[in-house]
Amino acid sequence: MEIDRLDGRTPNQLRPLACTHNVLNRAHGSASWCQGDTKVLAAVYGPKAGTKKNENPEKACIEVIWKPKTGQSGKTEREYEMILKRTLQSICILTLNPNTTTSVIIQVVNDDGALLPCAINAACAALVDAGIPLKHLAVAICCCLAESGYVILDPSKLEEQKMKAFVYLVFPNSVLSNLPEGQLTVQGEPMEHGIITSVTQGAMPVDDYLHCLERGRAATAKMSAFLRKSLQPKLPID
Amino acid sequence: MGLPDSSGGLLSELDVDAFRRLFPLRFYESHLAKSTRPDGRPLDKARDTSSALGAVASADGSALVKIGSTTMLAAIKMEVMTPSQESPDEGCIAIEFHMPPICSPIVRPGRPAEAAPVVSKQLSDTILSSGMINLKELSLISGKAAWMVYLDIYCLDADGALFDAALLSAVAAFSHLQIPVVSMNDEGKVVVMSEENEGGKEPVNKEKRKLTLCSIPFSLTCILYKNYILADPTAEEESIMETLVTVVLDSSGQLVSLYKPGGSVLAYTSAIQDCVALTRQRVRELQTILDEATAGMEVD
Amino acid sequence: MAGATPTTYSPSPTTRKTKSLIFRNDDVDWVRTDGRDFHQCRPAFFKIGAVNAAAGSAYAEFGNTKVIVSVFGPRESKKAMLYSDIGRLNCNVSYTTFATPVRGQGSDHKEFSSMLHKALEGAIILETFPKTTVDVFALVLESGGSDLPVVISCASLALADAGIMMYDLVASVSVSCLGKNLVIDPVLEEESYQDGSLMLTCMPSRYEVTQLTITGEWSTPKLNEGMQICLDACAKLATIMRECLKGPDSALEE
Amino acid sequence: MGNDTELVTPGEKLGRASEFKAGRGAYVSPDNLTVYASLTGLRHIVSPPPDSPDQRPIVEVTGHKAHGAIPEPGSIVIARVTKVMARMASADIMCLGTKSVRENFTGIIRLQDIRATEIDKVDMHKSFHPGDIVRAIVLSLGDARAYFLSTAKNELGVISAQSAAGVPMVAISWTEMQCPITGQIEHRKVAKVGG
Repeated sequence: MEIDRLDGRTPNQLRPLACTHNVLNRAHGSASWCQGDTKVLAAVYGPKAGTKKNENPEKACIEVIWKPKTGQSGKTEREYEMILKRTLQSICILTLNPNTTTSVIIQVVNDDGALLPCAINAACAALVDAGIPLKHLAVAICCCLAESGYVILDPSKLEEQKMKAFVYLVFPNSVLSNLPEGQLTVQGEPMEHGIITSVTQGAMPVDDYLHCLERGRAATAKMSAFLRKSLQPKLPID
Repeated sequence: MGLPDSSGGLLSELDVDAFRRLFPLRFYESHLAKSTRPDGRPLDKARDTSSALGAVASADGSALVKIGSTTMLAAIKMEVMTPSQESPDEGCIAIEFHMPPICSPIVRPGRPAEAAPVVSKQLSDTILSSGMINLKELSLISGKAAWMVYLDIYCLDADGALFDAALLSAVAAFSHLQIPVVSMNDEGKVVVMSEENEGGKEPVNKEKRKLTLCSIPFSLTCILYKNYILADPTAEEESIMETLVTVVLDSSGQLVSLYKPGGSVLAYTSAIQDCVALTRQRVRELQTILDEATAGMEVD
Repeated sequence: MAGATPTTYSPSPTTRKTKSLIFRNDDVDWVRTDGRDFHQCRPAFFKIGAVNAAAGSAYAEFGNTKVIVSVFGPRESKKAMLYSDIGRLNCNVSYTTFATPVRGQGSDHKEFSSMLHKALEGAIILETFPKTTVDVFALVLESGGSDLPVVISCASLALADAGIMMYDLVASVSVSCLGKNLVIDPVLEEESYQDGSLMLTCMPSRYEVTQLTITGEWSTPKLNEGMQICLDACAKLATIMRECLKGPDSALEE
Repeated sequence: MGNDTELVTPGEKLGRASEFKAGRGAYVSPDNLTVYASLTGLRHIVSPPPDSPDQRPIVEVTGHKAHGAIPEPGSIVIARVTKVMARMASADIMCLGTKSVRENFTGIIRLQDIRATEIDKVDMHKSFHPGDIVRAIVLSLGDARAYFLSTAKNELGVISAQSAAGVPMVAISWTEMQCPITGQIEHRKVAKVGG
């Protein structure tokens, strides 16, 4: 049985993606990322040396500051900051700039569902724009589960509220490589199938979660192609 | 001879605890290779867990929970509120997780632990989305008065797996909760019935002294390190091998949360399934521990 | 769930019972709510080593008053501190939100923090840990009256458990003045009706007072009586504390 | 001399000052009359060294976990270098002697305290790198921020370091360490092992 989506999308269809980088002059790197009406701005400052607090002689340090659209930061923002920080730490090559701090500032412009995945995508694009050394990119997606176990991707705010559960997933982007295929698998699965981050809300059968994983992976392949394309240097005619 | 030795010779002079401090990963790897952990546990075994109900006399429900040396004290205080217009027949639950300076050398007064608000949020999300508590049971007088449940969880000793211990203490405190019998006084305020102020008033919640807890959530946190999975990590293990996965299952086997906030190790489907299987096993252990604690209370 | 929390109130009766109902000023024969004699303390229970994450710790339970104290250090002093040839003591006392009959904010208790500092400072041999700081953090789990004296005694046990060198243990007891009577180790209710209070902290085996706090109006003979009662009670309390340190929980090496 | 079965706690009398000298875990009261315990532990009496002019036996309190050790002048420490600047390096003290400390203490090694000889030729960046494990001696309590450390002895200096490739290097001379994988040689103030 199918569920009609309010905006007429098919279950697997993502909202239109838009990514612009270098949108801020004073930041070392920045990007804005839109998925439909959800829009997030990310700015990166750093790596800066000598901000004593969290410095580590062996690793670069990343700090994330989450600015909500309106009002004060609360527990939700603290949690998002922590998830984002740990997600970004896992894709950055931290050993290259020890004793430094890189700040990532997230400004929510508009929230129409899948906010955290959208922010992760924005932060990732901004890190590339700032030239921070990365192991690979991260691609984030939201899967929503209906009562019947039906999965829809990239929900709007209204869909998020109506559904019984949702899952935020972050995967590495698919790797373009000249190596034979076999080199890039881990435990029989391609590297890009490994989960960097998973956050869920609402109870669901375990099998439905595994189903979300499959659908999420399929969708992130498309998104990583988009991300790669949008990060390529623009031709002057653009 | 004049030339310095290789570093191996020098390090062998160190005490075990000094070596552990200086080269924590090498120390752990030598244990993991033997499928064991420094505290003697197999990789998939959780620490000894205990739960005692009714630890706080001034609260309406309370529990003291220990997982290894991680200790949590949870207490519930019931207050009265006017329900919102959108849901006139529902009460509310406010959950706060505290890390006072006594619990860990990294927490200082006036400089709260970074983890505390995150665990608070995680607990609220888990408890509210698990459907364990029907908020309608917290209604007193439709549209007029409902219970506001303040659940405060204090970490008294922090040694890893804070969320798991906090969730268990929260669940235990709810199972110990005894709702006070109240009545409406002349000023329209809800007050506790006692011998002195009864005054012939009818109690408004005679039958609702206990909450019905359905599908109780239980959790297990695991560390992913290389191909190893370590259940119920200590604080030291969490700080050395930083990829954590927390799985929450309810008593009927539904997945309430699968939480993996980043970390350098990627989780593949097989690892996820292993963590879920370990959690299934742990849910049964925790259910038994909780049942024993409640049974112990009924005997008294 | 809406972002803002609605205003709530506790259904427990907050209006105080009239004082005369419990303590009749001129009646010498009233009975304390827990049936104790005026000069009898609540049974004291101590346990050391309650918090593994700390260098030393202790738990104390006097009736419904329950506190935990953790000691950290000696460790590096905060960066902003000036150099010091002797060690520093840093104290903090806070309450849980459910410690009091009506849910509180669970905030720091600044006044108790500084009083705890003053009560302990004189008993610690600060010269043995130059430049570094010993942190003493207390959490009142449940407030049942005489909170500060219980915190102080418990803190001195935690310091002993941490192996911090001290001239002596520190024991503390308070008395409330209710009309003509002095009642020792008052519970919350008695404290709320007291006309005056006296808290004495001492090093029992050296018979030295480290802190004396008096509120309300006291005649000299009353004051002497109050101090003597406290000194006697402190000596007894110290015996219980020493037994705890020598008990099976003590951290003696094999 | 035996008598080590009696358990004492801080403030308990150990004996008269005229008969005993206060040892570890004990102190003499200000009036010079009584020896008291300052720690929990076993009362223990030891004979004074035969050449000591004071022939009173020493009473001490032993067996209790004393508080965590703190650095004092003359202690040998093991520290991890955190930052290398032109004139000094800062390091976290992680072990005192062969025992680990619960929480780190900050130390600094100044340029003039790295080597005993040819002090003017020492280059900070050719001596230490962030992340190196060094053995050092505490020179003094230092200033408000850090203990002053020295590596100006043969047996002091870097005892473990990682190469740029991320593997532990092997010492090949007093001033050089080599990466076993890449063969690259890096400069350090290397500590001599054994004796």
